[in-house]
Amino acid sequence: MLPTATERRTTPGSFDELIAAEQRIEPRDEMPEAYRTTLIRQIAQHAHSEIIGMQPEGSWISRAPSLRRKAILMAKVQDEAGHGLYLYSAAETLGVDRSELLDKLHSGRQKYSSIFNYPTATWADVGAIGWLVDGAAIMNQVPLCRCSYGPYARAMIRVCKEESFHQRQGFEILWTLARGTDAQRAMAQDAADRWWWPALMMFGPPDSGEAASGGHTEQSMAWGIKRFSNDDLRQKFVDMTVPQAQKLGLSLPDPDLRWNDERGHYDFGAIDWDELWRVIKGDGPMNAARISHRRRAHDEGAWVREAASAYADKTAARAKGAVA
Amino acid sequence: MLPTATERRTTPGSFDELIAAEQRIEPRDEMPEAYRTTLIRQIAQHAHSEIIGMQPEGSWISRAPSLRRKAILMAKVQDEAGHGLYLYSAAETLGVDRSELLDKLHSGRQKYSSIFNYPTATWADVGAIGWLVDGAAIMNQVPLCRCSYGPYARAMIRVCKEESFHQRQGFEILWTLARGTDAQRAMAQDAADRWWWPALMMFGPPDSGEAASGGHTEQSMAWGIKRFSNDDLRQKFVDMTVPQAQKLGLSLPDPDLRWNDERGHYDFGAIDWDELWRVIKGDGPMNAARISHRRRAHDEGAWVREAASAYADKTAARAKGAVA
Amino acid sequence: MPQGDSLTAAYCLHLGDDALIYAQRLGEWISRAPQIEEDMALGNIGLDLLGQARALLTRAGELDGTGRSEDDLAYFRDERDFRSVHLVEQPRGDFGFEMARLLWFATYQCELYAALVDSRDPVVSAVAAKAVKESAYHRDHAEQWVLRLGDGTDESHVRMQDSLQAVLPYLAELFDDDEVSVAAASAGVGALPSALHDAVVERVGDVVVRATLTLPHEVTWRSRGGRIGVHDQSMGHLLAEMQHIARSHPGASW
Amino acid sequence: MPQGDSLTAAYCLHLGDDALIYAQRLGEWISRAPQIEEDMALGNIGLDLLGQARALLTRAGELDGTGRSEDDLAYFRDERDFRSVHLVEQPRGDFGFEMARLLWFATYQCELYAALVDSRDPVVSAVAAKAVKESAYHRDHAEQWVLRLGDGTDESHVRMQDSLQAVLPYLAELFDDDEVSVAAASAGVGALPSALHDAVVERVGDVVVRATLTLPHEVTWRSRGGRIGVHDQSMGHLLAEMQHIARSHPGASW
Repeated sequence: MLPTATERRTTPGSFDELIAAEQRIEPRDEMPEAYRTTLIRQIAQHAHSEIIGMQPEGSWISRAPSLRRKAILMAKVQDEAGHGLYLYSAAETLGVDRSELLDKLHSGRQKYSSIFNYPTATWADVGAIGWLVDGAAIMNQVPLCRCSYGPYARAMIRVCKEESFHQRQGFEILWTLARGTDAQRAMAQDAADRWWWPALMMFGPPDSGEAASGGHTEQSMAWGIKRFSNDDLRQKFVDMTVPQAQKLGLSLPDPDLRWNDERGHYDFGAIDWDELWRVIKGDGPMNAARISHRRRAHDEGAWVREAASAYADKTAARAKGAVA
Repeated sequence: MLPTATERRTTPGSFDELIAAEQRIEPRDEMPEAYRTTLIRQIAQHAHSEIIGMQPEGSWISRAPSLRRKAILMAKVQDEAGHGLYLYSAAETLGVDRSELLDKLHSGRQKYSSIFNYPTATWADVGAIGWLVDGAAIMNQVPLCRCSYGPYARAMIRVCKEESFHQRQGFEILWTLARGTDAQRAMAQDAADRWWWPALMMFGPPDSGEAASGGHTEQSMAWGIKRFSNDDLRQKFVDMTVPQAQKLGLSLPDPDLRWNDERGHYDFGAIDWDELWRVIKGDGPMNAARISHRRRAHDEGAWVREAASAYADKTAARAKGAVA
Repeated sequence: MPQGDSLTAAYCLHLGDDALIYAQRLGEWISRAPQIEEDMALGNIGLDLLGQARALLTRAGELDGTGRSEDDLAYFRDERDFRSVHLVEQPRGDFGFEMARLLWFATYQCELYAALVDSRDPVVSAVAAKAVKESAYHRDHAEQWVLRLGDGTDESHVRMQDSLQAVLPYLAELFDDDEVSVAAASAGVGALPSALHDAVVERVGDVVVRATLTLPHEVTWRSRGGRIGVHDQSMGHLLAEMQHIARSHPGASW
Repeated sequence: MPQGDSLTAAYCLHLGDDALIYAQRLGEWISRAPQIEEDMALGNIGLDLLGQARALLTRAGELDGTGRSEDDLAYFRDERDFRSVHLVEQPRGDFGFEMARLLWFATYQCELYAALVDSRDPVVSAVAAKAVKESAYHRDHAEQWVLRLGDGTDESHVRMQDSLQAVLPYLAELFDDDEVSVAAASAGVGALPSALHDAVVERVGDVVVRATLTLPHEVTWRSRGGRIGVHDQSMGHLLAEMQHIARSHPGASW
C-alpha cells in the first residue's frame, strides 16, 4: 500500500525526509509498517536463497575433480552460509528472529530464489552457477548496497565483494573446461545451455506488459529499496554476459540474441514466463528435495541447538550464582 | 558333557542305536539335551555366518565392474540369504525360533564365522572370498551332508550344491583378473595374500597340541555331527587349493608351503593362533561394523515385521468371522 | 528425432536405463531388509530388472551404430546421457517408500510390457514377453506389502500413507509423452506412455483402497526431464558408486 | 622399509591422507549442520585439513621419485594405497559423533604437529608450524561442543556419551608405532605415534570430565591397518565418490 500524502510527514529526521535525502534508515528510526514488512520479506528471501543455494553446489564438494577446485568450492559454499548469516542478522534488526524465518522457509511460507530448484548435473554446472547465477545476483545486488535500509545495505556490501569473486571463479571453471578435452567442452556448453534462461528469469517478471507484477516495483523504488527495474537489470546482465560468453567460446541458447546498434544493447528472445511461474509456484525440478534436505538438517540438529541453549542457561546461572 | 554309559540306552530306535547304525535323527526322535544344544549352537552359528557373510560381498554389489558380474554377485549374496533361511529352519526343528537366534546374534551371545570380520578392500576380494572362503566352507560342510541330524544334513545338501557353484565363480573372477591388466593382476595377488591365512583359520584350532580345543571335537564325532578333525580338513583344503593357486598363477603367502612326498601332502607354515583368538573374541577389523549393520537393518525393519504380524492376525480374525 | 534403428536404440535406452537404475537401488537393500525373506525378494526383483537392462542396453548398442556393449553403456555414459526417470533414481528410503515406489513402477511396467509384447523390434518383443511375467510378480509382491503395511499397525498405516505421498511427485513423469516414445509408438516399436496411465492408476488405486489408504493427488511440483537427461540430484552420486571401478580400469575385462 | 626421501614421502602420505579423508568427511556436513554457524565452522576445519593434505601430498610426490601431483595422489591411487586411519574414514554420523571424532583427532593433531615443527624436512616443518595453530582452533571448537552437549540436556548427554563410545575403537590406531612412523621418527622427520598418547588422553580426559561425561575404555576390538592400506569398509565408497569425475576424464585439467 502506498503511503498517502498525509502520512508523508516532514518533521526533521522523519522517515520520508531521510528517504528524500537519500539518507540511511537505521533500526532505531521510525518506519512505515509496510516498509518494514516489505524489507523483512525481501531480506529473508535473500537469506533463504543463500542457504538453499548451498545445496546445488554443495552436492559437488565430494566430487570436485581437483583438490584446488574442491578447496575453492568448499570456501564458496561456506561464504554462502556466511551471507545467509549477515542477512538473517539484518532481518533481525527489523524485529524478527532467525528461527522464525527458518520456520517460514521450511513450511513454504517464505520463498527463496527459484534458480536453486534446478539440479546440478555436471561439474560444469558449478562453473555456470558462478558465472551466470552469481553474475545475475551481483547485478541485482550491487544497487542494494545503496538500499535505504542501513543494515541491509551494509550486509550487501560484504556480500557483493565475495560474489564478484565467486563469479570470476565460475568463469574460470568454464574457461578451463572450454579449453579442455572434447568431453569437457561439451559439458561447459551443455551447462551454459541449461542455465542461461533460468539466469535471465532471476530478474523477475517484466515491469510492463501482460506479465508485469504491478505496483510492487514502483513502491520499492520510492522507498529506495529498489533502484532499477527488472527489465533494466536484465538488459544490463545480457549486455555484460554476451561478450563473456564469446570470450569463453560458448554459444548461448537464443537464436534471437544479437547486438542492436540502434538501442546500443543486445536484443534477446522471449522468455518462457510460464516456466518461471511454474518454478516460483513450487514446480521446480528440485523444489521438494531442496526443502526436505534443509528441513532434515534442521530437524536432525534440533537436539544440538537445544543442548547449546540449555548449556548457555546453566552457565549463566552458575555465573550469577558465583557473583551472588 | 559326555553321556555316561548308563545313559546310552539301547532300546530299539533309541538315539544311541540310531547313531550307531548311522541312521538319521529326526525332530520327533528323543535326543540327549547336550546333543540338542550342541546342534542348535552349531546350526545357529552357521546360519548367522550366512547372514553376516552377505555384508563383505554385498558391499560390492553397487560397484561390481560389469553388469554380468553384478548379476552373479547379487544372485550369490541372495543365495546366502537363502542358506541362512534353510539353516534357521533346521534350527527351529530343535525347538528354538529364528527371532530368538537373531537376538543372540545381535547381542553377541552367539557367534558367526570370524572370516567375515575382514573388510573387502578390492573387487578381487569378491573373487578370493568365493575361491578361498567358500572353498574352505565347502570342505567343512560336505561332511555335514552326512550329519546325524536329518534336517541339518538336508539343509547342507542344498547349501553345498550352491556353494560349489560360488567357489567356481570366485575362481573365475580371479582367473580373469590374473590374466588382465597389471593392476588387475596385482589386485588378485593382494587378495590371495590377505585371504589365505584367514581361510586356513576357518577350520578352527588344531585338534592336538597347546592350542587344541579339548574334548569338543571328540564328542561331536561320537554324535556323528563332525566327521573329520579340524587339522584333517585343513590339510585337505591346502592340498586342494595349492594346485588351484598354481593354475591361477598366484602365489600364496607362506614360504614354508611345499609338497611333502613322504606324507603325500603339502606342508605349510605355522598359523598365527593369536590372531585367530583375537578375531574370535571380537577383535576383528570389522566386528562391530558387521553387527551394527545387521542390527540397524533389523531395528529399522521392526515396524514392518510388526505390521505384517498385525495384518496376519486381522486377516485370520476376519476369516474366522466369515466362517462363524 | 532419430528414426529407424537409432529410434529403436533410443527407446531401448529409456527402458533399459529405468531397469538398470532401479536394479542399482534395489541392490542397496540386500543385507538391509526388514527380514531375510525380503533380502531375497528385493534381490530377486533387482536381478530381474538387471536382466532386462542387460538385454535392452545390448540391443541399444547393436542398433545405434556405435557398437557399444551393455557395459560400455552402463559404465561409460555420463549422467546427461542416461534416460531414466526420477522415480527410479530416488535414494533408498524406508521400506514403505520402497513398496510405494515398487507398486507404481511394477504396475507401470506390467502395462508397458504387455503393450510391448507386440513390438516390431524382435528383441524388445522378446524382453517384453519375459518381463511381463516378472513385473506381474513384482507388482504382486508390492501389493501384498502395501496391504500389510496399510492395514497393519497404526504406525505402518501412517508410514505407508506418507510413502504414497513421497513418491507422488515422480509419477507423472512415467506417463509423459516424450518425443522418442511418441515416435517409437508410431513406428510400432514402443508404447505411448500416456496410454498406460489409466490402467496403472486404476490398478494401484484399487490396492490403495483395499489397504485402507487414500491415493494422494495434490502435488505442487512434479519431476520432469529424465528422458532428456535431466536427473535427480542423487543420480550423479549413484553413478559415481556404480561406475567407479569400471572407469578406474579402462579397457579391462572382468 | 623406505629410507631418505622415500621414507619422508611415505610419512607425508600418512599425514596427508588423514587430512584428506577427514576433509572429505567434513565436507559432507556443509548444508547439513545443526545451525548455519556450524556449516561454516565445519567447512573451515575441512578447508584447513584440505590445505594440509595438498601441501603434504605435493611433498610426497616430489620426494617419492614418481613426480606425481597432489591430484595424482588423491584421485588416482586405489584404496590399498591410501594410508589413512580408520577414525577419519568412518561415515558421517550424528553431530555428537562428529564432535567426539574431532575432539580426538584435533587433539592428536595438536600434539603431532607440535612435535613436527622441528622436523628435519622443511616442508613437514612448515606445514606443522601452520597446522599447529589450526588444529588448536579445531580442538577448541570440539571442546566447546563436547562441553555443551555433555552438560546440555539429558538427551544430549546420553548422545555425547554414546558418541565417545562409538569412536573408541578407532583411537588406539592413532598411536600405533607402525614401521614408517618409527623410521621417520628416528630419522628426525616424523613423530613417534606412541609418544603422543599420554598428552592426548590427558587433554581429552579433562574435557570429558568437565563435560560431566566419562571416558570409556572397555573395548573388545580396535581398528588396525590403515597405515598399511587395510581400511574401513566405507573407504571404497568414499573413494568412489571422491574420484569418480577425475577418473572419468583421464589426463584432463580442471
